[in-house]
Amino acid sequence: MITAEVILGLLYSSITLLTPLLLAGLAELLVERSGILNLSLEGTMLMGAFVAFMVAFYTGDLYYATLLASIAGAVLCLLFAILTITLALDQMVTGLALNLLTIGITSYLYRASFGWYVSPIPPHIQTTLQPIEIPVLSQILVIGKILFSHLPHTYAAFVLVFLTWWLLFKTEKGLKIRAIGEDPQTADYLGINVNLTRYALLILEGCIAGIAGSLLSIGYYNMFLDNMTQGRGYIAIALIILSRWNPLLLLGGAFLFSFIDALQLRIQAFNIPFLPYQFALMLPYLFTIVLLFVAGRKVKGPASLAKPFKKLR
Amino acid sequence: MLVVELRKITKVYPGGIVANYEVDFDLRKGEVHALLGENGAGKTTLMKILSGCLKPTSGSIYVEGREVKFNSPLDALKQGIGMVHQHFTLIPTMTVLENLRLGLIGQKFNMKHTLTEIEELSKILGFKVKLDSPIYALSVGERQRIEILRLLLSRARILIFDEPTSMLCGPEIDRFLQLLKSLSSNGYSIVLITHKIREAMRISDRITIMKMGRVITTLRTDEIDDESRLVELMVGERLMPTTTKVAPSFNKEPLLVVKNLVVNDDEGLTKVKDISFELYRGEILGIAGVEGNGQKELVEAIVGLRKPASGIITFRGKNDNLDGLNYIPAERVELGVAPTLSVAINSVLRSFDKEEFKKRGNTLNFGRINEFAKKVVSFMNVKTPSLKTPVKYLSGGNIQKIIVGREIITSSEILIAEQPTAGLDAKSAYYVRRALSELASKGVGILLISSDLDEILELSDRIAVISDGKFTRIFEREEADPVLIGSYMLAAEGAGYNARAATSAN
Amino acid sequence: MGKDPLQAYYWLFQGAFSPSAISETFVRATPLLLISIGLAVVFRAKVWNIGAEGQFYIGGMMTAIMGIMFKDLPAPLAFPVIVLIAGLGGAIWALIPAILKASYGINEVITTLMFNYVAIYLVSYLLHGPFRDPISMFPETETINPALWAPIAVQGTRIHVGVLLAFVIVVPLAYFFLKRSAFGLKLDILGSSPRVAEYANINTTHLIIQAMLISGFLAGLAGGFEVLGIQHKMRLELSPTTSPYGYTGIAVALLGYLNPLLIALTSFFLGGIINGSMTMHRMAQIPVGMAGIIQALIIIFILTGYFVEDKLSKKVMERLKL
Amino acid sequence: AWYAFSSIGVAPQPTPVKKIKVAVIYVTPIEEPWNTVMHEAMTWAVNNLGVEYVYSEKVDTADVERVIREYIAAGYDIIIPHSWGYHEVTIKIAKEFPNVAFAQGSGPTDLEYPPNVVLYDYWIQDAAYLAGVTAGKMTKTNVIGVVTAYAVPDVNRLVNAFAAGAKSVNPGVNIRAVFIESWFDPVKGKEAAKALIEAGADFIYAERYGPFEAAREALKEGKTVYCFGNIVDQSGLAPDVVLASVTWDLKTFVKHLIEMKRAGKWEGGIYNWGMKEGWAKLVWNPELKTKVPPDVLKLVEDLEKQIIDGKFVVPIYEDWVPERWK
Ligand SMILES: Nc1ncnc2c1ncn2[C@@H]1O[C@H](COP(=O)(O)OP(=O)(O)OP(=O)(O)O)[C@@H](O)[C@H]1O
Ligand SMILES: Nc1ncnc2c1ncn2[C@@H]1O[C@H](COP(=O)(O)OP(=O)(O)OP(=O)(O)O)[C@@H](O)[C@H]1O
Ligand SMILES: [Mg+2]
Ligand SMILES: [Mg+2]
Repeated sequence: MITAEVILGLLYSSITLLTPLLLAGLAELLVERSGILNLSLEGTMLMGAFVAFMVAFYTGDLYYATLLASIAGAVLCLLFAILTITLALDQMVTGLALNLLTIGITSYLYRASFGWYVSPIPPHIQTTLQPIEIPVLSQILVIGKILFSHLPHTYAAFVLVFLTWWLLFKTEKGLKIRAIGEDPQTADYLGINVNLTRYALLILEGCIAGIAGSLLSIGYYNMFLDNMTQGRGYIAIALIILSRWNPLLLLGGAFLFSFIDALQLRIQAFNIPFLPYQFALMLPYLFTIVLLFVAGRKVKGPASLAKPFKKLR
Repeated sequence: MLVVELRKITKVYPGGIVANYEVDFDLRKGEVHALLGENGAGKTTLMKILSGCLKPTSGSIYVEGREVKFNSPLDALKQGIGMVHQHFTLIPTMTVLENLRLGLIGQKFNMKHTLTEIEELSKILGFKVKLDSPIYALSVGERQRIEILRLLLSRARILIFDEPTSMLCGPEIDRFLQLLKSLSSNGYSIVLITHKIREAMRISDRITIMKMGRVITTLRTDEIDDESRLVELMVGERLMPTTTKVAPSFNKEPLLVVKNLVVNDDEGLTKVKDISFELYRGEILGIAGVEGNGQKELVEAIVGLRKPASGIITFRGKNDNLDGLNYIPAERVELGVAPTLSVAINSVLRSFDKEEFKKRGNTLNFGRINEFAKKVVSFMNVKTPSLKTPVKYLSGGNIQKIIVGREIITSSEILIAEQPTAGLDAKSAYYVRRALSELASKGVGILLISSDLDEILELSDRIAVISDGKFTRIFEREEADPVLIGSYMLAAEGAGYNARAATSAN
Repeated sequence: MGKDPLQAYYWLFQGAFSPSAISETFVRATPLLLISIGLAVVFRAKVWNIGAEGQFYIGGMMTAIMGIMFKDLPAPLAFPVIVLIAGLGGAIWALIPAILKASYGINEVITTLMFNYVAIYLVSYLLHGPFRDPISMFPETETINPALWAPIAVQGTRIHVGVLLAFVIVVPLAYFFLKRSAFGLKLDILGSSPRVAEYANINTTHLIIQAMLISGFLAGLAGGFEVLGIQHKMRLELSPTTSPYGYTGIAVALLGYLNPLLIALTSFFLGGIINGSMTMHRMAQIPVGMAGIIQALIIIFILTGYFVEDKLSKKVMERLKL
Repeated sequence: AWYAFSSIGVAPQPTPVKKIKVAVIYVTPIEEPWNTVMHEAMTWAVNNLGVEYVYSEKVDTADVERVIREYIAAGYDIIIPHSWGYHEVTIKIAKEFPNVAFAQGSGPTDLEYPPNVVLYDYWIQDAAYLAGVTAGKMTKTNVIGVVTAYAVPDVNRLVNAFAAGAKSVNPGVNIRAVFIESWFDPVKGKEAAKALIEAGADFIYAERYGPFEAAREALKEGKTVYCFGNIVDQSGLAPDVVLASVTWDLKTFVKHLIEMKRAGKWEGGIYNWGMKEGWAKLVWNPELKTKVPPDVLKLVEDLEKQIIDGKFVVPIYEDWVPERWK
């Protein structure tokens, strides 16, 4: 019953589920390293999903859709930046409020555009983003299919893991980002432009998270549904804490989480004798806590995380 | 030649505090210019303006005759002005090298070039840097040297030091002052903020005295023949030359007994290596030593903030009764006060849970708390707008006064006083010393940990010298001699650091 | 969509604060209020309990279970016991993250967030399994015996004793507790810095656990009253889907500056806005998304209001002192 | 009725007949198929029966009382609380306002409803049973699956009917159901379907969105997996994999309600309409119908006839007990 094909499917599925979490998580990780906690990540992904779908629906151009999703995400994060950096409003409340705002806006605009829609079938697009099979590599037995036959986003996410790590720990930019996250006042004294850096990182986050969201509506599926991110943004944030703000560990954490998620679907699908299915659904969440208990004690984040910084001048 | 001129600088903080009012100040090339004044006089503020950290409300800054406007510290650094803040601007979780590099932001960076430069500079400065060790593993003295190194690396020619010596001990101070001398003779111009008049006299070319946001006067050091005149200028009165220590009246009744104490730090390094001593009723036991030799861990173990690895601590024969133990910590903003809470609450920070501050139903008696806070404020002459002001808005010295006042006024049998006068102006420091010796005369046993050897010599009945986690010797008051103590302090200097470096390299 | 905006605002106000709507605004505000006051307790200590949603669900579930078990007990006896157990349910759900945080230093943001999911799946299991309504087979408990329902406090409305309890007893009590008691002060000191708290002879481990228990208790209580006063049974959608009480409560607590009086005001106002925005959707036939937009904008406006007020007062002070 | 005239353009003056005002209350957004069907029927009624129609979405059960009262105050004639869980409030308010007509969408059948309440439900298990028969007959792997949200009675009724249909023609077939506990997570639904496909399923009843895309991907890899759509004809979404849809059509029902109200003869009671009344159908995807072997098609058509004639009654189970289908 449990054949190689099944395990292959499990792993492939894990990587699929992992991609949006990883992309969004990496972007948020950078932002958090600079001391900003952006809960509106969830809303940014949702906005990305929405805009990508609308553009794809009306133009049929998936790349254009991805681009605009990215821009829309950036605009939303820019708004977050204005509110929390320039106006120094509370980051948590602003994040939660923006999430409410995006759920509202996406659902409103969806209805405003399709409200007259007569067919009972919800609006959907004809083609979704297609996996790229990396020639030669994807032919490698077993591993080939798991690793080398994904959407470009997946490869990008993996590359981004190392890029982020390199940026943070091997470049002057990264040094600055970390310094800001530890102590913005000191960073300011040292001549680092705290606010500009944070603005830039948030906009970058918006771009990436918008694309991560677009995966849901034009990559993995072909329609947009109300609040379709379903808390993935929050999960990404939890995974960042779990991975101690380290991109390499984030890759591991996101993989494990997705793996358990894919596994629980299979526990149900294979009729594997288990507790009631609700307990299977709990697995990824319980597992995260256990992992934290085993490996994440006394984890300290960037010292200035979520604290407003007002430059004294 | 004037390298820097400040003209009619006024600074009003948001909230309305006028920290500087029409201040004039200038700095000559190659001079050491000491800046003196009471706590809250506006020294730090003025220098933050000069270094670009703060913008003046009005007034102008001239560098080598040209008017400049600083929008950021980087702008000031481009003009060669850099500052070592009293609260270091090093990032504790990052390595020395990373911190050094942060100082070079905005400049062309070449790793190889920088490394050679670091090597050259550390030779000039006379110390070795361990580039890979994280800042938190360094002692205060080492951190300060890293700050200086970073400033020099970034090509600052005008160096501002805000109370650099308040946490350093005698030999370290000597070394630091020598360093200043050699820097100034190499063409660096230096501003030194300090509360230690003797230090200013020893090293500076000129002295400026500030009071209540204004400059009182600027004097040439070599024209001053009476130090007490400086004090008078600063605080408006003459202080008694020395404190009057009441003759020791203790009868060898041990209040605190420490036996074979071993304590580890956060990284698991053994910092206190088998220390035993007794503190008697009515005595002041001074502990002298270079910062970072285990004083911190020793004190933390005694006051219960850190679990000892082994050994026994007893208070009046009991093991865990901490009632009646008062403690003035060295880290004041980090440990001594809750910065966001009011002066009143901070005055009872360690005693609000006691009966005297409670009403029926376990509620706080704010009447009593305010009364007590008033006592602390007037006893220490704390400058605060009101009892409700959050302490974070007070100057560093005034925060210190609240802590010291609180711990002295609250009745106790034992007082652990770490750096009780660091950062206090001359007058306040004088009052604190007097209060300490009065307390001892009343029978309180005081453990005095200070980097200021003069203070220790002045107050202590016995002096223990700590080096590399051990008491190298306990002197009786009569046999104590600064030079001898200094040599015992340095007996194992470096050993501690080396051990630390060894493990952090692992 | 081309609707008269004035009309829309009219309905927004009508649905929120008109005399006929005001009782419903109180009803909506009550769970928000109980939850956010509990959150204020922990947030003051800078312990970030994101888990009120789960604690709310567990409180509701416990209530329904007890309501079924005690259905034949005399109400004056059973009602207070059930209410207490609702609170305890929430408290127990907060206990594990609390211990993990206090004793092992494990980040409470993740644990409490994860526990929300676990709670909701657990409730789902209980409602599909052992506590499913045996008659309807729908995943909800059977209706609780009306004798045990929270008595209506204002006839002709849905204002039940829980609403009164929250506004009239919990708010002043919490105010007193946070601002006047030694416990409240300890929370503030811990919030200022954990190390300072240790220095101030505070047992931080106990304090964190106690604060989390109180926070969980109030969230559980909110769940209990939602079941006993409004829903009369436990179901999967105990919390509104667009603005779940547990998460909205975070915003309310912070908007209320962690001060119970301000929180009461904020809960009431936000409760009105939630209701009014839905009325607006209904009466002006504006897509429901607009309700979320309005709620979000109001929250942002309140926040920005603080900012402006802050700036203004500083400007004024500067003027006066110069 | 005047609209009949107006459509041919000879209406003299619109008779000042008061338009019937209908308010529908939905628990989730109208995109959810359960709601879409009602919304579609009402939109049709607006255009063809001349009624006035308003609706509220995302109305939590705790709020429905306020919403109904607001509608009554605004003078609505027919109020349709279109969700399970609303029924208690409906009963309570209907008693208070005997002149307002209510149509309650699903609720326990053993309760006593006031005479002004019509109770209707999602009785389309007949069609689901036929889908099950088709799958049971055609499966090559002997594994068939369901992707669904929550185990609630009206959903269970369908899943169980699907399973019963399959078992009736193929006792050895394995039934696998995956619950995703979310009404709106197509990505998870798709992953669930992929898991089912890996477990060998070659027929999937897509109670939720998600499986179609999984089946399409399988198709690309040369694996044929057929899906059944739910509630509305979903073959347009994925013509290459949706074999048929288990549909629900409320137009006749809505028309009946309006006519009752117009005639002033509102009759409450339980309306358990089904295939016979034309509101449940198994709608084939014309593009794939040819793939169904004639004997299977014949079997399904015969069964359909028997159901309509009342000769065969599809069993109803409202709980989810996996062991039942072992
Ligand atoms: N950020 C600030 N906001 C408001 N007031 C401030 C701020 N910083 C300093 N002050 C106030 O300005 C005055 C001058 O402070 P400053 O720190 O310059 O004094 P100082 O001379 O350095 O004192 P000390 O010797 O204690 O360090 C004090 O009254 C202080 O309370
Ligand atoms: N963001 C702030 N808001 C208000 N007050 C502040 C702020 N930052 C610092 N202060 C206060 O302003 C004063 C000056 O700041 P700074 O940190 O330079 O003190 P300092 O003079 O170097 O300290 P010290 O003794 O310990 O002399 C400090 O005493 C501090 O309490
Ligand atoms: Mg100062
Ligand atoms: Mg100072």
